[in-house]
Amino acid sequence: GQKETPTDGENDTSADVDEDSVEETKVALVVAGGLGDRSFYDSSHEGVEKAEEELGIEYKVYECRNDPSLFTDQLVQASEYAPIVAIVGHEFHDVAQEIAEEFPDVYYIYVDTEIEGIDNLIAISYAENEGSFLAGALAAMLTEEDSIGMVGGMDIPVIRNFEVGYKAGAEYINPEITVETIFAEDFEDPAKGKEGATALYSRGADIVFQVAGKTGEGVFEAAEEMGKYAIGVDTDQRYINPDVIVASMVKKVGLSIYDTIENIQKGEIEPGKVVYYGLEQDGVGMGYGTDDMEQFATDEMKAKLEEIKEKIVSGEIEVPEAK
Amino acid sequence: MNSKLFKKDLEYIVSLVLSISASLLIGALIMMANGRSPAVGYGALLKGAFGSKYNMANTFAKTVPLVLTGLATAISFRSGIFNIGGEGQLYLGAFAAAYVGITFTTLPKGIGIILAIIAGALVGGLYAFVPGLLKVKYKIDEVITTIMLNTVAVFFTSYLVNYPFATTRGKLNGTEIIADQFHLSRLIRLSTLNTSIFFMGFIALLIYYLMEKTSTGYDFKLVGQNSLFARFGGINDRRQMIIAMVLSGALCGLAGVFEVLGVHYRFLQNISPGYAWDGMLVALIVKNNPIGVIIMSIFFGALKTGSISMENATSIPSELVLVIQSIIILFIAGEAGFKEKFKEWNAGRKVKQKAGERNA
Amino acid sequence: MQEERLNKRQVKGMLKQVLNLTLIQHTIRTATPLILAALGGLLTEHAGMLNIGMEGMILLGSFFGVLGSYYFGSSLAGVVLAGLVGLVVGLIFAIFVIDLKSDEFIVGIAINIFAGGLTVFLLRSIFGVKGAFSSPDIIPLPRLNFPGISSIPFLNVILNNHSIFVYLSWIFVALIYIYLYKTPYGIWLRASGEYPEALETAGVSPKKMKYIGSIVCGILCGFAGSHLSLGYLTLFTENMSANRGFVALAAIIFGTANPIKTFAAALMFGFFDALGIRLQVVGVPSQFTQMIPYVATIVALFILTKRQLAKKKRDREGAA
Amino acid sequence: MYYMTKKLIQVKNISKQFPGVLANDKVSLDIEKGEIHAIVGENGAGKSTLMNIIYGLYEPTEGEIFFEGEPVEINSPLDAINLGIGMVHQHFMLLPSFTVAENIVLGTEPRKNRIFMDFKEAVSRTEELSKTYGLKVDPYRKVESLSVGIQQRIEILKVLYKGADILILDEPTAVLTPQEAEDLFNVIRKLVKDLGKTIIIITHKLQEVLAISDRVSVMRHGKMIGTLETKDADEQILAEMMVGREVLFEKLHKEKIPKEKVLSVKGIKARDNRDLIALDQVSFSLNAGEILGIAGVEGNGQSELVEVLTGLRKMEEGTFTVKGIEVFNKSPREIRDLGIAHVPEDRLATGLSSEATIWENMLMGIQHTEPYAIKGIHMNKKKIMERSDRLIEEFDIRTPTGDLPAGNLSGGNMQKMVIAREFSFNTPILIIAQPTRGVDVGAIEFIHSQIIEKRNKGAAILLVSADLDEIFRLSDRIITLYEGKITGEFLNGEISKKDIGLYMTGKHMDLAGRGASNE
Ligand SMILES: Nc1ncnc2c1ncn2[C@@H]1O[C@H](COP(=O)(O)OP(=O)(O)OP(=O)(O)O)[C@@H](O)[C@H]1O
Ligand SMILES: Nc1ncnc2c1ncn2[C@@H]1O[C@H](COP(=O)(O)OP(=O)(O)OP(=O)(O)O)[C@@H](O)[C@H]1O
Ligand SMILES: [Mg+2]
Ligand SMILES: [Mg+2]
Repeated sequence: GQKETPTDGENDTSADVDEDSVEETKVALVVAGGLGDRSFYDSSHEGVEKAEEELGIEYKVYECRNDPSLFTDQLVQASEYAPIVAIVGHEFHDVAQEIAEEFPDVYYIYVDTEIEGIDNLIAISYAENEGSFLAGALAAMLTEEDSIGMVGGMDIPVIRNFEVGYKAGAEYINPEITVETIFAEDFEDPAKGKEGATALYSRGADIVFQVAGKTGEGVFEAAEEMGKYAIGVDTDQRYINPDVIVASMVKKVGLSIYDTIENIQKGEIEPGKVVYYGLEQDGVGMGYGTDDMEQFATDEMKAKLEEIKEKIVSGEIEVPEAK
Repeated sequence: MNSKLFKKDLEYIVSLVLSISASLLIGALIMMANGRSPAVGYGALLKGAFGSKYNMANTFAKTVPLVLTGLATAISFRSGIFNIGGEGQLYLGAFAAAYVGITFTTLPKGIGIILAIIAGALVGGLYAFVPGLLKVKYKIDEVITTIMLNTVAVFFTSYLVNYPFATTRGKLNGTEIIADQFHLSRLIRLSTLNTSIFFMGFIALLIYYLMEKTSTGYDFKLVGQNSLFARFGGINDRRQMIIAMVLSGALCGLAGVFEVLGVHYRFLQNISPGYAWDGMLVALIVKNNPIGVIIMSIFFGALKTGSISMENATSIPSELVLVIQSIIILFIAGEAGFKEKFKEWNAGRKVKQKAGERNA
Repeated sequence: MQEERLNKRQVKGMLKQVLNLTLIQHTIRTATPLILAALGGLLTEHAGMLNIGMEGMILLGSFFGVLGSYYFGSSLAGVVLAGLVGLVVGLIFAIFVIDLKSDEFIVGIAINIFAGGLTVFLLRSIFGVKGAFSSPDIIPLPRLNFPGISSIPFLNVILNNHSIFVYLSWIFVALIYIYLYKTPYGIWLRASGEYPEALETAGVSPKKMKYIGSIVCGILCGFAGSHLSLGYLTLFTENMSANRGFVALAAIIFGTANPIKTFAAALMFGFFDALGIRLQVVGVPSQFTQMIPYVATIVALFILTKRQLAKKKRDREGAA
Repeated sequence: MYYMTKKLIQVKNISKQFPGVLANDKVSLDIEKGEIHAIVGENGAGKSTLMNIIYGLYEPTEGEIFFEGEPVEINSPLDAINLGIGMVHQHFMLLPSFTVAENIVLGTEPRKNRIFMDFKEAVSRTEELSKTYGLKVDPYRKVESLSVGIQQRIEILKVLYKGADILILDEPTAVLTPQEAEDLFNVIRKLVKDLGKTIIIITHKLQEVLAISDRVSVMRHGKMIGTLETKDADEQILAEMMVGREVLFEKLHKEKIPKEKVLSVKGIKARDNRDLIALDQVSFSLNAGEILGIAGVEGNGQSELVEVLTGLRKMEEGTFTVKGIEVFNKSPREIRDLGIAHVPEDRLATGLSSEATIWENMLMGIQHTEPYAIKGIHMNKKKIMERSDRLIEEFDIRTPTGDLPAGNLSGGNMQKMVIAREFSFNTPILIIAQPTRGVDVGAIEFIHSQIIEKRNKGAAILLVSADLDEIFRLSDRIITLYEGKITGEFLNGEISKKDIGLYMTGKHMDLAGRGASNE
């Protein structure tokens, strides 16, 4: 039933959900790109997978494969399938608002946005800059050359937000440090990522932070080949190559989606608000892999990062933000 | 006299239908090999493409950029100049429309939209003019220049929307939203189908008329078939080629304009998933026939919306749909060849039969 | 005055940062897949067929290279498998274009779509992953070191320690040049594109030549792909060919299908790519640096053509 | 086989069906060893098709071929070559961007170390052959830069290089000057007499048939009409067999027309495609009601002259005036508007689009004018078709409908289509190049009579032809062109065919010199 009178109370909504969960609550995951990036989208997928296991939901993934003509279609199909739709990708900015109004009974969990004021849309925003601040600080502590780098997928706002945080973090540890960034202008060309990283390494950097999707896979290869180090992004990527990936800046997309689904089920959400996942909320942070991996970050470094984190949370350190 | 031609058209349609059926059959085999039911798969595909008013609207929404870029290809290829740069022209045209939509916010609706359309067509046309001129004046291959210019346009607009024209609201790599009066209205709830389809229909008619019914269309065609003959006959073949190129660029620019005015309401960094390439494919398959472009665009639009529904409904992975789609394309491309081979084989058989009769 | 000098020094410093030996290394590495594919493509070009399916052929090569290397534990197996798959696709291209007289553009596009779909599908159904596949079990192609030149600093940096296909691609340039211009078979191949009837009446089947050209193109594109996934990188990701097939096509047209000129065009492309990445570091926006190879190609074409026209004019005036 | 036979090749009941056309209909033909066998027939009679079947290029729909009494399957030219059959095709089979030597050895190249092309050997073999048969060529030159006469030589050398015993020559003389044709016949005679080769020759020139062949076979509408000993034949008999009715070789009636100068050419200088001077200080004038023939060996500037006068080529110096209006590098459109129509020498390259339909081809040049374009925009299909159908009828163009692609027409009918279009414009000036190249006798008669009719109606006609007979038959006045310069001007009747040849080859200087020394 579409275009019913909009529900105005929380009770109504939760009643709706309860009705559905007589059998099983369904969740649709809509991603702008495709799964398999071993970072952002895969992380969101982990969230719904976990929800399937632990909350007993049933889910379906709708991939748009970076085709903007599919954004609306997939979102509509997802909304017709499930009462909870998780949307992943800043590309949905306009479409999500439009469709959310059309399906007032569906809860939308929109990751990576700051849209406010839509009753059935929960916006989740990550402080990439805060997480990257830690990554930069760690890189600055690890580097032996006082020179570090970053390979970005594209010169776009989301990626620049990583960049400013990274740089600020590094400079917090060592104001004299050199931080250079190269944008591949492509999220799907690992060869380009490799060349970018190689260029950075041969200019003296010994740690490169990748924020470039599949292009970033090439960064790890360059690190391995040149005997240098890399920092992963979004998920804990150490497993890809624990010898060169010293740590990852983790954006807990999956976790936040899982939490939100759980909260919706419990009826504990404040619709129309932006939920910030910064260091304070543990929405971003550092990943050091599993215990069987060699740890590059020493305990002191980790402690130092913990200290920085506290300072950021308390507001003592102010992390810059990209426009 | 005319029945002969009609027979030829009919033959073409029959063999086209046969080719498509054959490829769908192969697709069915692939699905079965993967343990899926082709009946369910194709059922979902058909339902997804035409199952309801909403689905049909989606299918038709997809045809707008295809028809425009398809006609753009048809016009340039028919004139013997190969515009492969549609994608770049589309990007620039789209940006131009967005620029108009965010700058001239006080214009009244009609004028504003027309201005945006003109701006997009103009920019797209100008961007095609460059390779056209290089081709005609310096004989620099237009295929290579247009391919290069595609990438240049994509990067250039990417710069524009990330720096000088970046939106200040939301983490989005796009321009600001165009003013309200520039929005083309949507026609069916939830679908992006909008009034641009009427513009498209009008433009398609115009182009069809130009290509098939006017002396200028004749000039284009004959320049493409034999430019020396055209020059001999008094056509300014070089000018004609440049005009074809600019017209083609303008159409691609328009495809971009309508994405902005009708679908996204702003310019987005990756606004086209390769519309111009799909349009080119459509035009090539129907041998640059303008009516064919429209029909084939609907077919491709249906394939796209249908395959998404099929993927969602049956969990037949969309990659498989791509594989099937490529086989369909191959079979349509081989249509004439298959027909010929069949005729040869048939003729051979008849002669052998005859020889057999004689011997007996 | 003072200021100007300072600026000059600054510019010099920037140039020094940008122009160094790693630039040349980068150029060579980036150009290699282009060279391999372009060498194949120029054969079909000579045989009268424009192959825009190279993009898909490279992608298939990348995938099957990884597949072969992973399953047989040998990079050679990967290369062979990639070559075989290239051969099959080249054969399909040939059957449709030559025998069924299909439009080569359409067949090329179909191959590209097919490759995009199939690799992702197989990635999921064989390796159970999406997006990317990397594993220590993928055996990369060997790298070569020539001890003889390792003591010469300049040559050592530029020529040593490349993946084997880098050197092979240079050898292929020479071989294909000799094949095309020094053997009867090369003449036949070129004749099959220029005027097939002439070749046919001379008793050689132009169809056969076109098939050979198309198949060898498929194999070389397969090699280009396997180099990308086993030599340049050691992994497969979706769409990792990233338009290299189209750039290779541009190199062919730029180099007028002459192997040496095409080789030079591919190197030029690699050079501008390398330059672009380095210019970012000195502050040029990335969108512009990434544009450089493409703009440079057009500008270079323009200058070359103008020079040719001017030369023609000079010759004429000299003659008159 | 029990009996010895002289019969080298026997073709039995060969049929060839093309889509819509039965090109050969149960054709039988015997070729004897050591003979020169001519084959004649109208355009589209199926001569080339038959030869292409013998050479393995086309697969017959039915029928058999015997070689020295044995049935053979000739599936490809290679099979034919292996049987010792060589063929010179009606259209050149030469690779323009390759050298003469490369073209001659194509397919069976001499080799070094088994895989490498031996260029030196190719060159020396070419030179050797060239000497043996007196067919002069430069082995290093690229074919694209050579005249058609030379290209024809290369074609013959190609066949001889392959060591063919049977030579099929499909219209070898169509593009040759009389002198070149005579040279070719000498070579042919030598091949037969001294080397025992067998020749099959197709030609539309009946005098040539009578001059060179031992036997002649006539085809009509895909059928073999009959074979006769040449000594029993004459032009009249052959022509009748060809067209199936009496052909009148009428004397063309030329009316006297008052002279008025309509075209005057002053000091034109232009370059050819290779940027060499092709026309140098060419001046002449053309009057209404006259035919001015330009005689010259091909490649001496005729093509360039026509192109300059029709706006297809730029001139460097000079000018020409059309009815008092001066023209310097105007576009073809502007020149057409001044009243010049043009029948180009190469109909396929310049005169038509083979993809386009016949009516579309007929429309070229008037597509923007009323009543064919309403307001210059909308094509008036009805009027266009009416006109096209009328022209098809008037000019006897053999086609079921004007709606078919022009490429489906036979060469002669294509030519009639081009002439029909250009003549229909009723311009005061006509520039006509090679109007009957590769066209059969019936069509030649028709085209000639049309040209004369135009003249009699007062048109000024510039006629360029490599066929001297044609020049002499039609022209009122003749000028000779040699190396881009005008070497002589004569009224028809003032000079013999033989003497004019000296002007065409630049040897008139010798003549003048000799004359001087005689005195
Ligand atoms: N590199 C090649 N490129 C194209 N075709 C080739 C090539 N190598 C061999 N062929 C094909 O193989 C066939 C046999 O080749 P070729 O004629 O050289 O064999 P051969 O009998 O060894 O010749 P020769 O006696 O001159 O050494 C040829 O018809 C040719 O079409
Ligand atoms: N490849 C082909 N496809 C279709 N029709 C053809 C083909 N070749 C020839 N024809 C048709 O077959 C008939 C015989 O053609 P052919 O070339 O044998 O005639 P011809 O006697 O050589 O004429 P000409 O004197 O003009 O050379 C013509 O009607 C021609 O249009
Ligand atoms: Mg013919
Ligand atoms: Mg013939």
